[in-house]
Amino acid sequence: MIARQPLVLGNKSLKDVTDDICRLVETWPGGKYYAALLSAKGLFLFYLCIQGMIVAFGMGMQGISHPVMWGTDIITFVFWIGIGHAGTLISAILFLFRQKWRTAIARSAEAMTVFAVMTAGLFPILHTGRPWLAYWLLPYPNQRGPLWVNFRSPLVWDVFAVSTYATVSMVFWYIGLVPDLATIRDRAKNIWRKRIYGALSLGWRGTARNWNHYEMVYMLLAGLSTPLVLSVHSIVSFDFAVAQLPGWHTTIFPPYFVAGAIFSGFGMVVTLMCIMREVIPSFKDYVTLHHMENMNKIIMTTSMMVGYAYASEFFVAWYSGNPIEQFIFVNRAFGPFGWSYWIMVTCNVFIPQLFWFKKIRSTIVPMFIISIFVNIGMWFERFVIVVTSLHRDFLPSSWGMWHPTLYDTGAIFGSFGMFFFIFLIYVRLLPVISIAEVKPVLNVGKSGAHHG
Amino acid sequence: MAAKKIIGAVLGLGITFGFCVFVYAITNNKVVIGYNQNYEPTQPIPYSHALHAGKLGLNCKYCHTTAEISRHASVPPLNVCMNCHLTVRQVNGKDSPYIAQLVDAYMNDKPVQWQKVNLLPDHVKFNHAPHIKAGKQCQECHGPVETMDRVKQYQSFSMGYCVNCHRRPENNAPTNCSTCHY
Amino acid sequence: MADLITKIEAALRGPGQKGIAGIWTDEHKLVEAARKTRESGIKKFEAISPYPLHGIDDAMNIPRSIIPYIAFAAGLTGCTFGVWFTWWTSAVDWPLIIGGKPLWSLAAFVPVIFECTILFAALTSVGAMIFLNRLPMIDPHTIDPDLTSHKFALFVAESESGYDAAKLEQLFRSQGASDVRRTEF
Amino acid sequence: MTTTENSLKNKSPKYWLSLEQWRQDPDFQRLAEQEFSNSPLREDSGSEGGWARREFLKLMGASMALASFGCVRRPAQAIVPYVKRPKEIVEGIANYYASSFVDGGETFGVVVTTREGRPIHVTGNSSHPINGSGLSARAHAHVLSLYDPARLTGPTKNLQNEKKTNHDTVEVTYEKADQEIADQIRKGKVAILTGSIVSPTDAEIVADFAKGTGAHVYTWDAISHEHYVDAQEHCYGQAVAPRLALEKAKLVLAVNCDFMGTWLQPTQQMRDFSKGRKPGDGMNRLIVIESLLTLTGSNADTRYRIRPTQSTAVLMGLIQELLVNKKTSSYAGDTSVHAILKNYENEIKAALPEAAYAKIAEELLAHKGQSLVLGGNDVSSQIAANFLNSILGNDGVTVDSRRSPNMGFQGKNRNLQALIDGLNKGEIKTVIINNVNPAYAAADKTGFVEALRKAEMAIYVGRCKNETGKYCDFVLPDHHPMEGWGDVEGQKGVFSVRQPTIEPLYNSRSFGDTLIAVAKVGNFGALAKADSVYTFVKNRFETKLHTNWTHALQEGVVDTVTAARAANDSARPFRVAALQMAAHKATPHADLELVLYPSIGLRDGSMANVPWLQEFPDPITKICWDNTLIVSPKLAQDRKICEGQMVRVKVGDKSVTVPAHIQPGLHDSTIGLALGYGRTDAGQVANNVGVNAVHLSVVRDGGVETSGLPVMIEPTKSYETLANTQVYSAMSGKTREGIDMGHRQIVVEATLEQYKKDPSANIEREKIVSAWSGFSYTGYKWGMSVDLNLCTGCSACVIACQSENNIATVGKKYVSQGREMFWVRVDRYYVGTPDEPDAVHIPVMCQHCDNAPCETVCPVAATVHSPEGTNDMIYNRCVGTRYCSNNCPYKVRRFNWFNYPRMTPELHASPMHMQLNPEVTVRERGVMEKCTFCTQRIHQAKNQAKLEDRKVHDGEIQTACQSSCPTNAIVFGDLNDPKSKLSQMLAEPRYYGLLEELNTRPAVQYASKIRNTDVLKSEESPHKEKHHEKHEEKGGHHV
Repeated sequence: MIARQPLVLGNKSLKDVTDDICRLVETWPGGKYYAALLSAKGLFLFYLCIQGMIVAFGMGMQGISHPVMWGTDIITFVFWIGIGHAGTLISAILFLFRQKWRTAIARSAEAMTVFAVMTAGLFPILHTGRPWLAYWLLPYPNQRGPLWVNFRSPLVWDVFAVSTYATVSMVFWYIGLVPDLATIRDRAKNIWRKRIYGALSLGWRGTARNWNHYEMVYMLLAGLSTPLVLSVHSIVSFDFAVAQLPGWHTTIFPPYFVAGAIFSGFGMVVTLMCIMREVIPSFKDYVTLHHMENMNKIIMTTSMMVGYAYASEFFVAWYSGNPIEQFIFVNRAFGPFGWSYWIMVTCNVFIPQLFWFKKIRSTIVPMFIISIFVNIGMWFERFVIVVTSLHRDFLPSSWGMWHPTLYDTGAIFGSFGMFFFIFLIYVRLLPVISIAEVKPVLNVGKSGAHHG
Repeated sequence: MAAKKIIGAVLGLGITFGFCVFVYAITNNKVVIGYNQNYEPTQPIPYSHALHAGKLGLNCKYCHTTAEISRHASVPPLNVCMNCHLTVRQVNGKDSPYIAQLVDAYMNDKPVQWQKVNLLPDHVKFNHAPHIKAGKQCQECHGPVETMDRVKQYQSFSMGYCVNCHRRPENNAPTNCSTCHY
Repeated sequence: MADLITKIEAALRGPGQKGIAGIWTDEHKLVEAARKTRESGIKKFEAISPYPLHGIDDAMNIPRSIIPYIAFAAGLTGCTFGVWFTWWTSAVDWPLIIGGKPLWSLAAFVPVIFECTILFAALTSVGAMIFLNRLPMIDPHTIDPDLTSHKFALFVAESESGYDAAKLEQLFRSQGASDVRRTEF
Repeated sequence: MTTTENSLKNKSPKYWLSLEQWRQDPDFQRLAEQEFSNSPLREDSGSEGGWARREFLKLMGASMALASFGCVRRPAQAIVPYVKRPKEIVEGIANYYASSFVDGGETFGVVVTTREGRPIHVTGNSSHPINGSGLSARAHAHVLSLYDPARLTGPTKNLQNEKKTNHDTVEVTYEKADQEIADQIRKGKVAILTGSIVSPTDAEIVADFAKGTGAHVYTWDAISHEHYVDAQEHCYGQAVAPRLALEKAKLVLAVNCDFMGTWLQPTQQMRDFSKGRKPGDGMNRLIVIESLLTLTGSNADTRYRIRPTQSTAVLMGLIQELLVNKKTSSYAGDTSVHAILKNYENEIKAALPEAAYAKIAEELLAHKGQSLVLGGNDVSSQIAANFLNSILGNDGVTVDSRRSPNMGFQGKNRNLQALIDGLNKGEIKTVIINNVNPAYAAADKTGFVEALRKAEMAIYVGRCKNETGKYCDFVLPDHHPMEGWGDVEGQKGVFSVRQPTIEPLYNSRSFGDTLIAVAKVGNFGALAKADSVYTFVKNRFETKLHTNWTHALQEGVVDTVTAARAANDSARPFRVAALQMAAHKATPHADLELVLYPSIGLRDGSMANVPWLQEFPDPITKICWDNTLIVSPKLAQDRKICEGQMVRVKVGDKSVTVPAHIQPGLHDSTIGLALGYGRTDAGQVANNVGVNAVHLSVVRDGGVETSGLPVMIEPTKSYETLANTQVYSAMSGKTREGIDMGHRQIVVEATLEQYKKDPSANIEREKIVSAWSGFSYTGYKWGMSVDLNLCTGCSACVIACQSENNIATVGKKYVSQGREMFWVRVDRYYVGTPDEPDAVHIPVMCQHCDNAPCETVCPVAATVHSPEGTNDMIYNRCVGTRYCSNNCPYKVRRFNWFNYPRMTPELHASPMHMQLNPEVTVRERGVMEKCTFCTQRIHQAKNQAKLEDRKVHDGEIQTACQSSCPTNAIVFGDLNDPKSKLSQMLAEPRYYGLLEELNTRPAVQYASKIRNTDVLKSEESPHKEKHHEKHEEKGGHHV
């Protein structure tokens, strides 16, 4: 049997763990943090202006036009939804598989999920022509007869899937937070701090009976989240797969999207964890290189799955004998947007293969760079799917191009501002590592220690 | 503890029940939010339907001539008013200032700007003619106009109002969207 | 203002039970102590820990949680609701011809039904957990603030049959409790 | 204000929606008042002409449906009923008036649809012998020119300084103007400059006026057909513009003659040509030999490319083949003819291969008396064409010069030159200009302006103060044709009424009435005793034509030549001496030859300020909002010209700089440039759109030459984005990146032979297995058929649809971003090589698929199917996810990316909104829109049927595109009615669904295009590389 790596380094006691993790919430941050927060906030405000202009004047501010009716907003929506998958996946699937190494990263991954879904969720609303009426996508009782929604539309499925996913992820994340919030409450000196965290912790006391129900519900949520997380990206992929457009109308899309989502999600987690390890040195004991390496292995695996999907799409297009289908795929790789295809393939398939080298997958700088490439590649994957399929479809008379504007770039980068702004606030307000989950695995992998 | 539970249960059931009633009322047009039901603007000339249609018993279509053939029932042109008011100038034996106002407008070619009471948005294409052809009484939608001194919007004219009537099997009316929206 | 909040808090705070508590710093000793306490004839008592303890359910004879059954029922309800709702709205309440597809296109409704199932199950099981754990509690009585950090405790209420403060204190101390105190919980 | 009103006003309303209303906020009140007064004709705008405005307000009546653009809520709206309702008006029901429209000599019988007194739409008058129910894009657009914001609102006087430049414009009264004009006219030396007058009444009035004042009448047309008429005079001694009796022609040979696009009466000619287009025995055949790719050329069965200056040579070659080689005619022995042919020998050889002459000549011989040869826009080729027609016995049969020739097209450039000379020499002191614009459209426009400044007084009568009007002393507003009385005799013996359909919007007066008024003031001859144009017109119909006036008004036309038109006439003797005029002139060919051609949308530029026409995609180039230098792919390659590159075009010492467009099918030594653009004083829409190239044309012997001009081109370094509505034009082959597009069944073509063997030739049908049976339609099931064999691509349907359905124009910037809003587009594809392609046209509107992909994906059910088989779009439910458009394989859905009236206010300026059809919702920003099969017309017919307790008759519903189509290529009807015309047509095996392999089951079916030729271009050179793609993509869709 291979010797197990310790999950927490530095021979910590229970109190050390509590102190280490709570310190971030209980002390004032330094200048670096404020600088990061302000720049994220600046980007966020810029984002609000961009989206405000689009709402004020119309979707035509962005580069989309006939026939490319979806562009940046939908691409970035799928991108963020994909990012949002790793959190629940790490939490739920790894939990079900009893992967103890998940404890260190689960909380931040879940938070990332929630914030990514929030960031993502704005896009489908804002991309509509009349966003102030986007609530019409909900089947609520109304005075129009009542008039319901079209349950055959993948966009309605999206509404259900994304809102369910957002709700369940948020609940999952929050339920995980409850005992830790109680810890912070009990450590609080300030009465208001005590009250606020007390209210958030629901008055948690940690009796054995509470833990009994708590563990059960946590496992149930994990069990429910697992099909949910798979369904969400499947349904997002249905947005494309259910359409009859060549390049979209493919049965491989659900697994391909899920693999891509896991891939991009882990990419983002690695990015965030690399930053967190640097910014908060004490976390190096909790988020160990061993953890990072594990994630990199998953990135490499899913990268190959995604690569397989790319290849199989081409094969199926060729095998189908459908000339328009064949054209779309050749056009993808060699048409006017061919560059985006090759960016995608390079970033998603070739670059992650560097993780075959142990040196690379266990060194922070290269893995950080690769994770950024993964993020870029996955954005372009959605770009390739959305834009290259739309711009040349059945009737050549309606073919056209897509030319981004300031409002496209603004929406992409601005959404990062929103995400990082929320994430940075979270880092200082809530425990970024699950205190209650780390403690039981404190001694895992330590020589001579009993398994707890 | 028991009392608390009972209160909680009653409260919970009450809220659920209330919600269901609300949903029912909204979707079946029992309760209307918005839509200006009962809107009753003042008119430049206080023409009384209660007097003309009620007391004098004029048929609606005597004035609203186009209702049977056109989309609009149309407010009558002043020459229709003048059919009678060329001679009728008095109310209760006294010269009426309002009739004088009407005659003045007619003589000077100055159209009267009536306040619109029943308003459908631009994207709704209602057509009076087929409804009258189907035997609908004006009062079904416009209410007892013959009793109104000042006309008000009697029904909500929400989409639900239209649809719930079209739906009734005895009306044999279409409910596809392009019936009204195009 | 602050006074008012304190007063409201006090009013909403549930009545604490008087009893005796023992505090440990080692989880294994606590589990052992819990077993001993139960064997000593105390049927109902509380074990407080900062994280779920391995073996405590067995030691305290806590039955398996019933939440899975609730979740299953809720999931079934959600599924039924989804089926009914999509059917009723699309095929009954206002049938519209869409894309030449059948009015009740079950295959197309599966995603919605599935999401309804998950949502109902997830929210109901969380609700059940909150309900069964008597949460939320407002400013509950705590024995020691470190119990959510690195200490463990057992608490036996006075109302419990067979309660004997002296005997319990002695039991706790013999099991390695670092502290025993009479308190409210 | 009466006391009652006051007291009412001071009370707060009982029900209110906003606090402003409740407080009786003055701002709010003002807004509420403006809600009503969005008419440009507010009563408070001055005393003068007030009566007209008030009249108009009354006419406006209860047309409040129009007033609420967007979502203004209560208490904004008022109802303003008529004071005295005219008998014929029922609010909500349209009135139809038969009238007519003249467009530079081309005449149309039209039916004007008015709602509450506003003309909103024009359709063809189906009982009119000239155009029938068909119209051109321009005829449709002329309804919007009524509401042109640039129109003159009253008579004005330009105060000019010593240098004769205008320093101020003042308003005058008609009385004052008439007095001053009459005083000036008394001094004598008067000239009237006018376009061809096709109105007998106007002709009479002008003649009377000329007699009374001693004025000279100078007739000049911006788009000249003088060579055609001159050649007739030379050859037959008759200065007529014969009618082309295409319905009798089995073989048409057009040499540089765009008779379907802009030559003479294109709408009538397309209509007549299409009558012989039925596939099968006796199907006619069109051979086109041309330099540019014109609309006619794109419809050719066989097409050859020549230089513009080779037109005569080609015709001479045919004469030689017929006379010398085949010795067919009595002229065969004429030595003078031989001498002329001898001189042409080299030219003939250079123009076309010998076999082509032999083949064409053989065909012409086979169709003696049943063919028609058409020459180009120069005298010599016209003479040669006339000679050929005489040889072949076509004169009197297909060339109708006596029975019912065209009455227009009499304008000559030498008349204008004479006027200029007269002014320069001081022989003319006073000029009255009727509606023509030589300062913009004359070849010698600067010379004209210089001469005009020498006049003592110039009076301009027209609708807008344009380039010419600004140099005149008096500018008198003319009625729009829809506002005044008139009559039209477009072709001899065909008298149409032009009746007003609206009270004049402004203080205007028709040209005839102006002359009468001036004559009265000055007591000039018989005209001083005349009453008005109306009495002239009525008199003509009642006493001269002996018709019932009411009947004439109802029918709109009195046709006195019905029988004569169908009959054949004897041939006129041909004066062989005329051939000398076509003798070969030994001028060497220039390296490059320029053709200045009138564009189909703008023609002479007179309606350039109508945004519909500016945004009208040229049927061939598909470019709008610009005139481009069209160059062939090979020339572009040789000279390294890219799409959109600015090119300096020099003819002699004159030059213009225009963006280039690479156009397949051009002769490689030919470049083309459209006229009608580059207006400077037309209004906000047209000013500085494109370049005015008219001064590049050459004046020779008083005549204007616009084709075959020797030209130099210099590509510059700058580029311009072209507003191209169709960037890709190939149905198969390879893209510019070399990617194989695969076979796509879009337009199916077959030769006549193939068709005869198998009527469904070349149509591939897929066997489709469906998972479900679909909805069964029991009542009506609306459908449409489009016969691609009849569709000429003229695109009249595009503007008809725009007019009927309130489709917004978006402007050049947004068209170049691909945001144009047309509900029906006419796709033009090229088949064959880029050098010698065939073109095909296919109108694509919403296909109303039974299994509509758009419906499935709409989350809010904003697009659903009706039980009558139409795909409905519910604008007010749409949230604008645009998913439907993504999933539409035909890409016929158009999205409102912006609030266009806000983003391009100049295209939506008041009073253009008065044209809006109240039956069709004006779409908000952020919603999708598309063709509805004119659902408002379906509703109207169904309601009418319901009121009359019957079913809708077949043919009762006509969609806007259908009713505009000159060739009746579009048929709409009930698919569930086996007796309907549509059902019977669809039984023909020639019909197929566009992309039917997707199982969308479209309700629109297309009939394959049958070419009367031996072999199709697509079969000749399958999958040849398309060079033109390379250049095309650059231009379009740049941001």
